Amino acid sequence: MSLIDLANPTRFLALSARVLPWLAAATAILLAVGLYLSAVAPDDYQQGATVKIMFIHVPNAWLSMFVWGVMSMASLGTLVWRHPLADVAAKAAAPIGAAFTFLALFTGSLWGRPMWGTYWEWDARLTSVLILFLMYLGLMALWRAVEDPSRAARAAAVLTLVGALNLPIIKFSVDWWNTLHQPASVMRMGGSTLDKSFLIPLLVMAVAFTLLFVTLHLAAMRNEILRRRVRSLQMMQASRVAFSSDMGTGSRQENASTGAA
Amino acid sequence: MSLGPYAPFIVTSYVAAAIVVVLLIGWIVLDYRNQTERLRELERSGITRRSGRSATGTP
Amino acid sequence: MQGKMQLSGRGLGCVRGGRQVFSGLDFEASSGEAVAVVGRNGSGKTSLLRLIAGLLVPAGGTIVLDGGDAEMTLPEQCHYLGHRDALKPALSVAENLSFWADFLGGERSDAAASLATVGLDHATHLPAGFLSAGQRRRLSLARLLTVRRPVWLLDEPTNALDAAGQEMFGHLMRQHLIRGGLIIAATHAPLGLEARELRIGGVA
Amino acid sequence: MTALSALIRRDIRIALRVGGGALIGVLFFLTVVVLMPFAVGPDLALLSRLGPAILWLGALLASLLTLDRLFMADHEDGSLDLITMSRTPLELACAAKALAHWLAAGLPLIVATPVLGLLLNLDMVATGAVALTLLAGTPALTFTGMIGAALAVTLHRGGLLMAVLVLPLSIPVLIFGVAASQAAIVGPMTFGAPFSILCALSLVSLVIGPFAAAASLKHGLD
Repeated sequence: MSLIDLANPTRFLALSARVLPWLAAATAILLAVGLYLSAVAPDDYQQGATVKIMFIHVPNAWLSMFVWGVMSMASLGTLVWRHPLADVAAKAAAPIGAAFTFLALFTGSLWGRPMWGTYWEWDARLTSVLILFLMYLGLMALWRAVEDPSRAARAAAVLTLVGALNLPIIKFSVDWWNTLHQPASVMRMGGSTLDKSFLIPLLVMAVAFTLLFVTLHLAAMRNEILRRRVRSLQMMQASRVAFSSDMGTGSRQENASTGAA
Repeated sequence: MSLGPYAPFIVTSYVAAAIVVVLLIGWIVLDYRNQTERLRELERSGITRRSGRSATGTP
Repeated sequence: MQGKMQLSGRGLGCVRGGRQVFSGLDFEASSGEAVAVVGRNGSGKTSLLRLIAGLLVPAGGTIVLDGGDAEMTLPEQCHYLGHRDALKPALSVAENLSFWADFLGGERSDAAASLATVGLDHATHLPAGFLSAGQRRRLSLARLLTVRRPVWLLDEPTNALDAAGQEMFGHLMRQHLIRGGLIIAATHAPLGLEARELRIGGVA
Repeated sequence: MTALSALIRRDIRIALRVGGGALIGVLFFLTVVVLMPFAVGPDLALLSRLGPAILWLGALLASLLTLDRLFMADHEDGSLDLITMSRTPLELACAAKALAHWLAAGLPLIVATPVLGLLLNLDMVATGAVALTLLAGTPALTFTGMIGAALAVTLHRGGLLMAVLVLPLSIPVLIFGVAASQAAIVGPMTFGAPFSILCALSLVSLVIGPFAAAASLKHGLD
C-alpha cells in the first residue's frame, strides 16, 4: 500500500471496503469499553456526577479541532499536491466535524446548566467552539453553493487554511475579551488536575470517538467518490448525441447506446 | 451508579450524542444506497466509465 | 386552435434609451404564415418581437390579433423564445418543462413526447445545468411544443443548434404552420422554411 | 391556482437544491447574533435586556439581504419575460414568489430563534414573544423588501443599493416588533397593542408589496 495506490479513487474504494468492517468493529468495542468505564467512574468531589458529561464533551471538543486539522491537511493536499482524493477528504469531513462540534456545544451547555445556573455562558472556551461551529457551517454552505466540485474544492481549501491560521488568533482574542469582561469568576471547565480515575475513561472515550470519526470519514469519502462518479456519468449521459432529425420514440437511442458501450 | 440531582442533564447529553451519531451513520448509509442505486441505473442505461476501466487496467 | 387568425401591426414605433429604433413600421401575418424579420444589428428585430410580446411599450402604433381567443390578450397567446432559455440549472430537465407547462397553463400536450421530439428524452432526470447550449435551446423548444400557443415569437431561434437540430426545428415550425399557427422570427440565418421577409431599419 | 402553486414549488425547490441559498440566511442570522456579545460584552443581564432588539436586527438584515436575487435571477435567465407575458397577473406572481421566499428563507429564521434566545440568555417567555413577533413581522419585511428587489431589476443594480432603499421602509416593522416583544417581557405596555399594529403592518405590506413590485417590474421592462 503506497501513497500512489491510495491516490487512485478506484483503489481507494477497494481498499476502504476491506478496512471499513474492521474499523467499525474496533470502534464499537472501544466505545462499549469507554461507556462502561465512564459509567463506573467515581463522582467528582466538586462537580458531582456531572463529570460524566465530560466523558462525552471532551472527546467531541477534541474532535472538533482534530477534524479541522484533518481538513487543513487535505486542503494542503488540494492546493499544493493536487491530490485527487484530497478535496474528497476535505468535503466528507466537514459535516461530520460540524456534528461533533455541535455535540461539544450541546454537552457543554448541558454541563454548564448545573454549574453556572444557565445553559449558555459566554465562557471563552465554549465561545471559541461556537465560532468554530459557525465556520464549519460556513464551509458546508460554500460546498453547497458552488455546483462544480473541483471549483468549490479550491475555494473551500483556501477558506479551511485561512480558518486554521485564524483559529489561534480567534481563540486568543476571545480569551482576552472574556477576561476583560469577567475576571475569572466562572469555573473553568474540566479543571486542570485530573485524577487517574477520570483520565483513563476520558482517554478511552477520546480514542473511541476518534476511531468513530475515522470510520465515518472513510465511509463518507466513499460516498463522495461515488457521487462524483454519478455526476460525471450524468454529464456523459447529457452530452450523448441526440438523434433529433428523426422523430423517433427513443428506441433508436437504446440501440445506439448499447452499440457504443 | 447514582447520577445525583443532575441525572437529566447527564442522560440527555449521552442520548444526544447517541442520536447525533446514529443520524450521521444513517445519513452515510442512505447516501451510499442512493449513490450506488444511481450508478446502477446509469450503467443499466448503457453509460459506463471509460476512465475507470483504463485506471484499473494500469498497474 | 381557432380559425383564421391575422396578426397585424400599424405604424409601430419604438424608442429605446432615448434613441428612435424604428418608426412607422407595418407588418402582417396570418394563420399558416411565417414572417422572417431581417435587418442589420441594432435595427430593432428583438425590439419588434418584444413589442408584440407586450414586453416593451410601443412609442406609437397598434398591434392587433384578429380571430384569436377573444378572452385572452395577445401576449397570452404568444410563445416568446428569446436569447435566454428561461431554464433553472438546479432543476431537472423534466422539472423545468413541467414548471412552465403548469405555470403557462392552457392547452397542453404530453411533456415526455415533446422531450422525445427534441431529442432530450435520455436526459429527463438530469439537472438542466448539465446541458450544453444547444441542448438548452432544444429544451426551450420542448416548451413551445408542450404548451400550445398560436403565435410563436422567435428571436434567433436556430442559434446554438447543430445542423440536425436546425432540421428538426424547421420540421416543428412547418407542423406549427400547418396546424394554423403563425410565426414571427428574427433571424440572420435562413429559417429552413418558406417565410415572408420583413426588412426593418433598411435606411442606412 | 396551479400556476401560482407551481411557481411557489419551483422557487422553494431551487432554494433548497445545491446552489440555492435558503439556509445561508439562517447562518447569517446566527453569525450576526453571535457577533453582538463581542461588541457589547458577555454580561448576561445586559444581553437578555438587549436580546429582542439583537434578534430583530439580525432577522431584519438576514431576511432583507437574501432578497436581492428574488427577481434578478429570473430576469437574467429570461424567466421573468415569460412570467410577465403569462395569464397569471404579475401582482399574484410577485406575491407567490415572495411567499416562496418567506417559506424557504423566513421561516427557518423563526425556527432558529429559540437557539439564539438561549445564547442571549432569554427565558422561555421572552423567546416565545420574539418568535411570535418575528412570525407576524417577517412577512412584512419580505413583502416590502420585494419592492426593493423589483427596483433592483429595473435599475440593474443589486446588493447594497437595494438594502439602502429598503431598510428605511422596514423601520416601522422594527419599531413595533421590538416594542411588542419588550412589552411581553418587561411591560409596562400590553403586548396586544403593538402586536396588532405589527400584524396590521404585515397585512398592509401583503397588499402593497406585490402591486408596487409588479408596477416597478412593468415599468422597467426592456
